[in-house]
Amino acid sequence: MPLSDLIGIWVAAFLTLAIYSFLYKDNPVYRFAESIFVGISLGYEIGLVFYRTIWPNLVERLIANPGPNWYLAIGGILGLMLYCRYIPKISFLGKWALAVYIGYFVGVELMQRLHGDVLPQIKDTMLPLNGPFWGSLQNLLIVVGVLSVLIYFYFSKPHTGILKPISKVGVYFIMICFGASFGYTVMARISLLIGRLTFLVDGWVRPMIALIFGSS
Amino acid sequence: MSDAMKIGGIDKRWVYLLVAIGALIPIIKPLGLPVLSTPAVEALFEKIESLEPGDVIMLSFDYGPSSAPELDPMAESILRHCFQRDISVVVVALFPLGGDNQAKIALNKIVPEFPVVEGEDYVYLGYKDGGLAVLRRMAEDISIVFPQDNRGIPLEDIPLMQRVQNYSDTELSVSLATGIMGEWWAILVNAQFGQPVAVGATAVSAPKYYAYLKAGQMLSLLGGLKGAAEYETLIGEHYPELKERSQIATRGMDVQSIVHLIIIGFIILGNIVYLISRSERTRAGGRLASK
Amino acid sequence: MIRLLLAVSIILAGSLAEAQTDTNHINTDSIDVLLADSTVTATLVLQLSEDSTRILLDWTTGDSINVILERAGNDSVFATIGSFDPTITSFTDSGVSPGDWYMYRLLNGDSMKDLGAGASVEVPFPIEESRFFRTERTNALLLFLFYAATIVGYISIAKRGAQLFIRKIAGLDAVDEAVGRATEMGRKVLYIPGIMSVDNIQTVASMSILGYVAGKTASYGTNLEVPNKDPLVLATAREVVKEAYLKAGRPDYYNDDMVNYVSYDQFAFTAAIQGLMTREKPATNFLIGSFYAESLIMAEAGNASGAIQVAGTAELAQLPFFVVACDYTLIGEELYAASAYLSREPLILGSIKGQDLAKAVLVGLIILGVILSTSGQQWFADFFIQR
Amino acid sequence: MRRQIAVLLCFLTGFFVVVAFFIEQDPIPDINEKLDELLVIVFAFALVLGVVSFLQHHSKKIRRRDKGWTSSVISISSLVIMALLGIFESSIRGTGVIGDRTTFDWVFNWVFTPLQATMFSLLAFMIASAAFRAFRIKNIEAAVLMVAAIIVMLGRVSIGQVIFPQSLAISEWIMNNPNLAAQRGILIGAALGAASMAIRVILGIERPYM
Repeated sequence: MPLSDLIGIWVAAFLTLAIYSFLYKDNPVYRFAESIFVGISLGYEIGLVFYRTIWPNLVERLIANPGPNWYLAIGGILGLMLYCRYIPKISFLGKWALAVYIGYFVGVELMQRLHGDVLPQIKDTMLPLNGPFWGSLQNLLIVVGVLSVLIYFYFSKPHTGILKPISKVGVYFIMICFGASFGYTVMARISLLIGRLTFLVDGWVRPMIALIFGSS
Repeated sequence: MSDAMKIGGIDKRWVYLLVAIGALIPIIKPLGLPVLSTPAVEALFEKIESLEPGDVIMLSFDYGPSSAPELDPMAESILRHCFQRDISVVVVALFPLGGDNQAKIALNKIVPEFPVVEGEDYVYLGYKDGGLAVLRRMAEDISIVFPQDNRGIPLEDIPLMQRVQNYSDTELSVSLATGIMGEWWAILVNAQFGQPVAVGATAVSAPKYYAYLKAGQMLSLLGGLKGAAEYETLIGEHYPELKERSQIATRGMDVQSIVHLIIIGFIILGNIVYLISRSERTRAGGRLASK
Repeated sequence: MIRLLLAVSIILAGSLAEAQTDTNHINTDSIDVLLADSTVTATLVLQLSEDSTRILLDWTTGDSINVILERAGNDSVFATIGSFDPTITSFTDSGVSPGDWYMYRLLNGDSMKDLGAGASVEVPFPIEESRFFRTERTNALLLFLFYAATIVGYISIAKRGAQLFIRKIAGLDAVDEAVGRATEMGRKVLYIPGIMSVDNIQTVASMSILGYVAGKTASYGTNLEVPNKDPLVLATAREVVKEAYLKAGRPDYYNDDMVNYVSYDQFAFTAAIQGLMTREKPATNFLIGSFYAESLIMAEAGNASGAIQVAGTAELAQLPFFVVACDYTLIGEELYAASAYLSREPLILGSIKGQDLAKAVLVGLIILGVILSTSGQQWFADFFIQR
Repeated sequence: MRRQIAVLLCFLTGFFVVVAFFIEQDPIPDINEKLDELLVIVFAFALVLGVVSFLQHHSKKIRRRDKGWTSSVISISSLVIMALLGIFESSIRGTGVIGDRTTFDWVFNWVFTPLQATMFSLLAFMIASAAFRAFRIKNIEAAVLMVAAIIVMLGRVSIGQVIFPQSLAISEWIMNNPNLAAQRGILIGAALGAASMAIRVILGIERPYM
């Protein structure tokens, strides 16, 4: 193993333990790891954005072929407008750039939600109830669940009268859903822990012991 | 530390400590907690048990490094099982982002454990891009897709491949798959060419494969780490000499079982404490629950 | 040299076709098989994409090692459009122009030298002009028009000064209380607007709530801190907070550092927030917007530091964790209704009313759909298929 | 006037996207694609705002010798070092496959990745303490939440099926029926809420950009 990797393993092990030390209490070692993490991740992003977006998507394309790519300059100009907030006289230009950006993606979301979420989910809920008994019962359960949850979120009327029992049913469905999702996720989270602990045990401690006491 | 660290009079760092210990012990030394095998996994084991020495199966690596923790143990167990029983294996890789690498990792690990000869007891044909088209092609002639093996030897010069021209010369196909690729084996290789297909899938995608299993388009389904652990257990039961080596998924499953039990134990403990001192104000449970 | 060029071109054409096959694969449901021709050595199947602007070709060629595809346009002269590896059996031709007639021919053989004409097919009518309206999206258009109309309708009713009722939402009633608590304790209010950018509508909703919270902290003179993971949210949140302080008549209390930037990495951001919550012990934490795995780490740190926590997200997978670890949680739709509830602005309230009416209609449609499906009338449910 | 222009810009872009969703006639799809491309660039420019804010935030702490100012020194130094490595060691340029043995890769492999993975793995502990604290039988709703969670947890691990053999079947039934129904209800409601929010923003009734 190259020396750089050996040092790397020790550094990684130290940082792993530094983060875990927070579980006992906040301490200078955790703070050290946190500060490095924050700085390095942002530094990494700077290189990434420059080499993966600004350079290939803007500079390179404008230099190589400015004719058909002129519109990319608008992106650059909108981007520069964001910086106008540092100059009080023209700071409003930053808001214009944000308005364009938000306007575009709000429009995208509008259609995505209606077309991509509402339509298929409604379609999938229109289930037949005349099949085999057990299957139909499950379909009925799904229909009742969807409708009661939808009605639970109804804002225009207080939850009284007929709405009260219906939204109560909706609450039960939501509680089952949250409990089940919670329980279902536990395994994936423990897998992450296994990954780290395996690194500490098999990647760090065991080779270290083997090194000190001779391999066996 | 402040009282906020305490939950119902118990410092929550005890919870952290128990979780850490519960996870560490099986990693250092596997406990071998009971793993109940399910019919879906037994089906593959029984199928391989039923083969005669010299029979051939095909094993396809259709996953990359991100699924490796769950699917590597399956690959290793299946290879061990086959080599132990003198069943020949034709290995291919169809996943573009790392299938080739996973196949090499598994073979490099398992082959030295057995007195097997490349080209006679197993062959690695390498990676081929093309997905469905490749699967369709191999039904006619594997050598069209893979004219030579990973070493560059033409298939006609490989003793094992002289016995195998297409699916019909193999007894079974196993796909260890990430995402959609296992479905291809079911809907194409099984449904159209009648080849028995078994799929090893990650836990996340396993539920959607149940439909194929139920419909009989798959002989067997190994789901996630648990499926891998079941297979390891079956091997350990039938071949005690392999038990020591096949424990990776079992070890992970030990951790899962223990930590799940610790969490459930704490929930029960928390409720006992809560019932004893109801006056205590707990803010948790959220709005819906506290209404 | 020629062999090398040939090999390269085959690989190129192959990878091109590969990329094309991928996109078709998604759309196969919406494509009708039109024509097929089969000879002893090959079968060529021609399909037309649903909008009739692309031609999809699929073939089988027995044992042929080499496959070449040719196309002839109005002039009936064939020209090669690709040569393919035997593993590739389909190709999408997007290079057809509207109004023209086309014919395709497949050549196959065991070597490049002895290629013979395999199957050939002709498109029986000229390629269509690309259309003006995407007819397959009619259902989405109807839904959009219906929805926009009810919302705009109710907004104009609200404009005329109608009194609009909105039921109690506990999580939103808690906002004032939560800010008040921080004021009493003399500690700061922490507002985390999620980890996604303003291209996510949950973040946009979070900005609205932030405007309200900032208005409160401005008038109470409470400290507010808004750490960010996304730089565009940083820019937006600054405008929102500054505006709120201006409106509250306290521009002197505002400074840019209240809304600051931490890191673009999800977990570096989480590490910093966890540290901040533990060290500075804000009295109140708002976790509102789009959250992923970090949701529980942050909420647990906030809980341990004794803060009162109001969370809100529409991320289904994270909702259980917020519900479990926070005092109040805005679930999905409540997040978007928050701005109406908090500001009591009649126009926004009007849109919520419109939304509710539309929802009631959809509930009715679902029930109708269930009844019709049960009586064997599948067409109604099929109308809602997303295309 | 300046404000009206912002509202108008938001309306025009938002309305355009909705139109582009339905219309296939040139040049609308083309403009839509170009907008999408150029807004990625706007996003990239915004990172500078973030970096400036980061530097201001931490240098202020250092100047005032705030509590924990040394952390700010570490943060700024690691930012500068990593940014310089990233810009001058061109390994992240182009392919994005980090394979060469540069200092940048070393930091990425042995510092950045372990920190990320370890922070992520804290969730195993958090999920345990949250469950311990929150799952109390305070009322029927809370009991339902708890029972669903425990059954699904048992169904996921092999020991669970030893303890309670039906747990796998029941947990799968829960996931595919009541859980699915509630998720669908929440999803439809949230989608309608989001669409309503979007309409308000496009119409300028809510202006999150100012």
